[in-house]
Amino acid sequence: MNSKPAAQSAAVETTYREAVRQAIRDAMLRDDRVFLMGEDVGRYGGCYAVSKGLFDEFGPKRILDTPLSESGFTGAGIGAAMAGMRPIVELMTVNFSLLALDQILNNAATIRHMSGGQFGVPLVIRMATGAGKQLAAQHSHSLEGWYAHIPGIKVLAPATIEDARGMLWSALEDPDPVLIFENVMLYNRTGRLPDGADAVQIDQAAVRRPGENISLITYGGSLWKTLEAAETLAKDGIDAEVIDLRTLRPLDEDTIVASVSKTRRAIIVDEGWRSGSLAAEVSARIMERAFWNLDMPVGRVCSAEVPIPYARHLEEASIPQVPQIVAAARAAMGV
Amino acid sequence: MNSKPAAQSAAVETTYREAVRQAIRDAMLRDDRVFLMGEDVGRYGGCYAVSKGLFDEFGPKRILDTPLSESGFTGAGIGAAMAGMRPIVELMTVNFSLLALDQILNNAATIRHMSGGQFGVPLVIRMATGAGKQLAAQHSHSLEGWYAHIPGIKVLAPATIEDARGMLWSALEDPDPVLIFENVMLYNRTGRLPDGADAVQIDQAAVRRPGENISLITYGGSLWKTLEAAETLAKDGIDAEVIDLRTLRPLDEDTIVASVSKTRRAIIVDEGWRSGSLAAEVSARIMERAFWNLDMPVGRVCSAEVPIPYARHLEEASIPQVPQIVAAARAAMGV
Amino acid sequence: MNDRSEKPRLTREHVLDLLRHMLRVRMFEDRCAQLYTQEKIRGFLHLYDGEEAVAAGIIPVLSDQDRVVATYREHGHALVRGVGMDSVMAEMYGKRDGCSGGRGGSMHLFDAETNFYGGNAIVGGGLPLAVGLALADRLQEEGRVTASFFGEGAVAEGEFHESLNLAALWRLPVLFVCENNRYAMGTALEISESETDIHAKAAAYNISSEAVDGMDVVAVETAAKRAIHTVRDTGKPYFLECRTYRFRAHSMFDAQLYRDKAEVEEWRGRGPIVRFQGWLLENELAHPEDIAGIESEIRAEIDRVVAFAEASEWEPVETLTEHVYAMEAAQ
Amino acid sequence: MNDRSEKPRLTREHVLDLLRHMLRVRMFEDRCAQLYTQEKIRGFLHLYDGEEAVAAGIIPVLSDQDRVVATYREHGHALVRGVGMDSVMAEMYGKRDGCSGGRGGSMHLFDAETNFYGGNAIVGGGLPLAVGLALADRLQEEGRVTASFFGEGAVAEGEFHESLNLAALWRLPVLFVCENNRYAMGTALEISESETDIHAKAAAYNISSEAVDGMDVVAVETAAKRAIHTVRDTGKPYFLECRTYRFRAHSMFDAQLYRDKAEVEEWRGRGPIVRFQGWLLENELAHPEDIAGIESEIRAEIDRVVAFAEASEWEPVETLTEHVYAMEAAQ
Ligand SMILES: Cc1ncc(C[n+]2csc(CCOP(=O)(O)OP(=O)(O)O)c2C)c(N)n1
Ligand SMILES: Cc1ncc(C[n+]2csc(CCOP(=O)(O)OP(=O)(O)O)c2C)c(N)n1
Ligand SMILES: [Mg+2]
Ligand SMILES: [Mg+2]
Repeated sequence: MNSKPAAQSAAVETTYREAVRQAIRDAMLRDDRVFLMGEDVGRYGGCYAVSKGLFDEFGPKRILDTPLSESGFTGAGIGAAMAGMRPIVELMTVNFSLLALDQILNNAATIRHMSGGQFGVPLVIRMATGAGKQLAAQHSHSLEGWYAHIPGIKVLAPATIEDARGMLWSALEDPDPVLIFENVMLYNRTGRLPDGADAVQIDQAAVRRPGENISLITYGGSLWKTLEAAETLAKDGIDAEVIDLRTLRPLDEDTIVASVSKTRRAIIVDEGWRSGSLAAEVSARIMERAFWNLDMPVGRVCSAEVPIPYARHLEEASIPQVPQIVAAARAAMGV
Repeated sequence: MNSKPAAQSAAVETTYREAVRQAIRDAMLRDDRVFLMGEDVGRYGGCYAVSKGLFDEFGPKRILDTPLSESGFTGAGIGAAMAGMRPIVELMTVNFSLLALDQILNNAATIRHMSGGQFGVPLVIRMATGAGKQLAAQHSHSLEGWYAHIPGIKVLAPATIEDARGMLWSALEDPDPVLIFENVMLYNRTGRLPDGADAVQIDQAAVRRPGENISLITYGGSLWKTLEAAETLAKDGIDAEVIDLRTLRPLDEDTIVASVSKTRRAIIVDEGWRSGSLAAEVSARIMERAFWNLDMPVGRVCSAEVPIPYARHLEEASIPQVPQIVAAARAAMGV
Repeated sequence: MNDRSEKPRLTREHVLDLLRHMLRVRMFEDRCAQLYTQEKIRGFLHLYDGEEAVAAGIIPVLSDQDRVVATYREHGHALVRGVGMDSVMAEMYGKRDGCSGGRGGSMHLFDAETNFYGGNAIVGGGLPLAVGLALADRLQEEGRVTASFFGEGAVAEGEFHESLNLAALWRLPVLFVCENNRYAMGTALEISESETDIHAKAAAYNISSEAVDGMDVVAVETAAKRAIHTVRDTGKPYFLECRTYRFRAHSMFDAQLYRDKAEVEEWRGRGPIVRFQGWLLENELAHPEDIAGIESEIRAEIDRVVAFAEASEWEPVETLTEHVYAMEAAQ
Repeated sequence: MNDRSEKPRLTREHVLDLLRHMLRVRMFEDRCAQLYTQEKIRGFLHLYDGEEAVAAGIIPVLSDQDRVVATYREHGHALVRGVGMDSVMAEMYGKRDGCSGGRGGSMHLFDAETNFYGGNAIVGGGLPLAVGLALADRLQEEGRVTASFFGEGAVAEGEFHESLNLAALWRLPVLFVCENNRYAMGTALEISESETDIHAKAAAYNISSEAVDGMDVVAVETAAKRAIHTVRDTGKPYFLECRTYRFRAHSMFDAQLYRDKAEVEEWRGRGPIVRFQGWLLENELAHPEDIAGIESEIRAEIDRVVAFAEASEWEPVETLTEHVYAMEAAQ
C-alpha cells in the first residue's frame, strides 16, 4: 500500500486521541452490538482521555466502567463476543494487560480452534503502549511484539491519525480477536484527517516515504522518529524508504520483501526490548525471503534491555531515538 | 563449551525426572533457605511426579502445597526471596504461568532496577513446557521464548540429564530470578549421570555434536530430534554441528557465531510458534554478527501457528519433527 | 416450557430420567477408562465418577436457550446437556466427527447447538467467560441463564473472585455451581482454603448462596430449581455449592497418595447412583427390570458410539491450520 | 521497644509527633505539587492529601524490623517510615541521590534500610509480595510484621483474593491495610464492588478485621495497635480498613469529572489535620506556637531537601543498564 498525504481541501485538523474517540463513537452509532468496557472509560473519561464525553452520550450500558479486574472483564469481553456482542475492551496499558493474558491466549485466541470452528470471538482489545512519559518500569513497556506471537489473534499498531480513525471499524468487522496498540506518545499528535475518513484496510503495511537506498521498517510510536531520521539522511543524500508495518500480526511480508529487495539494505526500528523483539522476526523473515538481495546485514534499533527507568535522560536513552536510527542507517550504507 | 558424553565408568542410569528430583533434594540439603512451593508438589508428588517423596523427607514447611493461585504464590515466592529465602516455585505448565506473568515481569524482573539496586529477587521458577502428550490447546505451548524477552531474568532450558541435574543449583546461586523450562517429553528420558554430578555452568551453549557442514541450533525437547536428524544427515554425507543453547537468556552469541562462521549455514529448531519465536532472535543475531560468513540464508523449523490440537496426528504435525529438520538442512545444503 | 415449581416432581418417568442421566454418564465414562488403557483415548482424562448427581440434577432444569460453561471434567455435563454421545466419543478419539472436530479432546468438548461453551482446562478460566455470556444476555435483554461449573480448587484463583464480583455488581444471570469434591488434584480443601465453607464466601459479593448434598440428585435438583428460578426472576447471580466426591483418581496419571482408600470407600457407599437406585427400588418407584432395561439401552448406545468413533475418520493433516482464524478471513 | 498498650497515649509529646507526621507529609506533597507544575517532577504524581492519618496512625506503631509494602501513592508512607525526605525528594527529581537512584520516581520509592519494599504501581501487585515477605519471616521464625497498604480499588483484583487466602491459610503475620478513599481513579466504590463493606470481606478468608475512621489519627492509631499486637501475638493476618478520602485529583492528570466539588469540600472539613489540630488546641494539648514551630521546622526541612534534590546529580547515562542484574553477575 502506498499512502499519500490526505488531500488538504476537505480535511480537519484533529488529534490522534480525537481520532480514536471518533472511531469508537462512530462504531457505537453504526452497530448497537458495540460497547466499550474498561477501567475508567466512563465517568473519568479514560485514563488517556480517549473516551471523554462518550459516557454522557451513550450511557452506562454501552460505556461500562469496570472494577480493577483485568482478567475478569477481559474474559467477560470474550464471553460477550461469543454471545453476539462486539465489545471493545480497553486495558489501560500493556503492562497491566499481563493480568489478562491468560484470558487472551488461553481463551480468546484458542477457542475457535479448540471448538473445531464452532465458536468465534469477535472482540477488540485496545491498549496503550510505550514509554516517553516518565512512568517508569511498570507502565512503559512495549509488549505488542509478544502479542504478535499468538496464533488466533490479529495485532494492529496505528501510527497515523488516519489509522487511529480507521482501524477500529475494520477490527470490529473481523470475526476474530483483534488487539490495537496505541503508543502513548501519539495521543497528542495533531494532523489533518480527510472529511468522511472511514475504515482502512488492516492487511497491509504502508510505504510512508518511498526511497531507493535503504528500507527503514517500523511501526507505532517509532514511525515519526523514523520519518525524521529519513529526512536527516536525505540531507546526506541517503534516500530512505520508510515502511509502517501497521499490522504486526499477520506481518505483510510482501511489502517488506519488495522494499528490501529494491533497497538491498534494511534497519528495523522497534520500541520493544531487542532480544526477542518483533524486529527479530522481521529480520528473520528478510533473511528467509530476501537474503540474496541484501548488500548488508539487516540492523535493528530497539529498546535497551532494561526496565524503563523514571529519570528523563535515562528513559530517553532506553528507547529508540532519531540519532540512533540515523547512525544505524549510515552504518548500513557504509558511511 | 564442548560437552563430551559422561564417563561411563562411575555413572548411574537415571531419568530426567529423577535428575530434577535429585537436584531439588540436593539443594534442600545444602541450603536450608531453599524450599519448594507449587500446586501439588507435596502430597500429590508433583503433576509430573518430579517431587515425589520430597514431602515425606522434608515435610510441609519446606515442600509447600499451594492453592490454585499462580499469581499469589509466585508473588509470594518473590517476596520470600527478597526477605532472604531461596524459593523454588513450580508452575505446572507454561500455559498456566500466564496467570503469574504480571508478578514475574512487573515485580521479579523489575524490582532490582526500580529500587536502584537495593533489592534483589534470588528466586527460581521451574515449569513444564511443550507438546507431545495430546494435552491440547491450553496445556501444550512453548512460551519460553517470551520469557527470554524479559530483562532482569535468566532463562534456562535443560535438555540433558546432566543439565536437569546441574542447572538448578547454579540457578539458586544466582542473585537474580532464573526460570527453568522442562520440556514434558524429557521427563521419562533415561541416560547415565556421572556419579557425583553437580552444578553446571549456565552461561554457555553446548556443542552437542561437532560438525562441519551446517549448524543446527536448538534447545530443550527439540535437541534430541535435532541430534537424530543430524545422524540421518550424516548418512547423506552432511556433517551437522548441533548446538544446544541451554541458556535462552542471555544467549551465548559467541558459540552460535563461532559455529555458523565455521559451517556457513544454519537451521534453528524451536518448538515455539514461528512468528516471534526465539528462533527469530537467533536468526537476527546471526544476521547481525555472521552475515558475511553465510553461504545460505538461515532457516527455521518451528511450530505451526496453531493452538496445539488434541488429535495425535495433528499434534505431531504442529511441532518440529525429524523429517522437517532433515529437509530444512538438506535445502540449506542445496541438495 | 420450564417447570417453575420447586417441589420435586417424583413421577416414575422423572425419577427414571434422573437415573438414566446418571447411569449414562457413569457407564460412558467406565468405557472411556477402558478405552484409555487401550490407548484409544489419550491426553488427560478426568472422570466424573461420583459426581453425576450434580450435572444430572442441574442441567435438565435449564432451558434450551440457557448456556453452560464447564471444565476439563465435563463429559457428564456435555452428555446431560444433550451433546450427542457419538460426537463426544469421537472427540475423545480425536476424530473429525468429534464435537470439536478432534482438536479439543476430552478437556475441550464444545457444542454450539446445545449452547455448550466448553470444556475449559484453565482452572477458573471459564468463570469470566460465563460472566461475559451473561453480560451479552443482559445487554441484549435475553432471559437466558448461564450455568458455570467449576471445582472447589478454582475458588482460590483470582478469576473466581473477579468473576463473582462482576456478576453481582452488574446483576448478571449466572448460576455459579461449585462442585466441591474436596480435592483439587491431590490438594485437600483444608490445604487450599483458609475458610472451607465455600458457599459462605458468596456473601463477600452479596450473592445469595446455598450448599447442597451433591450426592443426592433429588436434593440437587430441588436446589437447582430454586437457584435457577431465582436467577431468572431477579436477573442476579446465585451460588450453589454441591458437596460431592470423586471416586476415581484426578486423571489417569494419579497414584492417589493424598487420600486413604477407606475414605474413598466410605464415600462410594453414599454414591449418587447406588443411593438413588436403592431408594427407587425401596419405594417401588422403579423395578429391577426398569433399571436393567435402562442399562441395556445405554450399553447398546455406548457400543454404537464406540463403533461410530472407530469408524470416524481422522481430520486430514492438511487441515491443521484451519479454525485458527475464521474461514472468511483466511488467506 | 514497642508499646504494647492499646490505649491512646495522649501525652503532649506524642500528639505533637502525630501532628508532625501528618503535617510533614502534607507540606511535602504541597511542595511536590508545585514542583510538578514547574516540571521538576514528572511522570504520575499521586498525592496522599486527606489520607495522612492512615500512615501516621499505623506506621509508627511498627517496629524497625517490620516491613512495609505500599503503592504508587506512597510518599506519606515513606516519610512516616523514616525514609529520608532528602532522598525521597531527590527521587522525585530523578536524581542519583534519590532513594531508588532516580530509576523509580514517585511511584517507586524503595529503601532497604527502613525495610520499605516500595512503591508498587500495579494495583494489587504488592499484596503477594507482602505475603512472601511474611512467609520468609515465618519460615525463618522471625517475629516481624509486614504491613501491606492498598486502596479499595485493589480489592477487585484477583491478587487481593489470592493473597488474603494465602496469608490466612499459612498463618502469616501480615497486616492488610485497605485505604478506602471511596474512589479508584474516577470509579466510585459502588461502581467497583458489589459488596461495599470492604472489611467484611475478610470473613471469606477467616481473617479478623475491623473498619476505622481513617480521618481520625487517634482512632487509626488505636486500631493499629490492636491489629499489630494481634498479628504479632497470633502470627495470623489481620485486616484493617481505614475509611478516608482523597482531597485532590487521583494524579495530576485528572479533571475530576466523577465527583462534586461539594463532596470534596464536605470531606475537607473533616480533614485529618484540621480536625486533629483543632482538637489539640481546644484541649490545650498544643498551643498555636507549637504548631507554628512545627510548621516552620518542616518548611525549613523542605527547603533543604529541595536544594538537595536540585544539587544532586543525574545518574550518568552510561549506567543505564546497571541494576538490571546484580553486579556480581554482570558481564
Ligand atoms: C490455572 C491452572 N492451574 C493448574 C491446573 C492443573 N489442574 C488441572 S485440574 C486441577 C485441580 C482442580 O481442582 P478443582 O477445581 O477442585 O476441580 P476438580 O478437578 O476437583 O473437579 C489442577 C490443579 C490447571 N489446569 N489450570
Ligand atoms: C493492574 C492495574 N490496573 C490499573 C492501574 C491504573 N491505576 C492506577 S491507580 C488506579 C486506581 C486505584 O485505586 P485504589 O486501589 O482505590 O487506590 P487509590 O488510588 O485510591 O489510592 C488505577 C486504576 C494500575 N496501576 N494497575
Ligand atoms: Mg475438586
Ligand atoms: Mg481508592
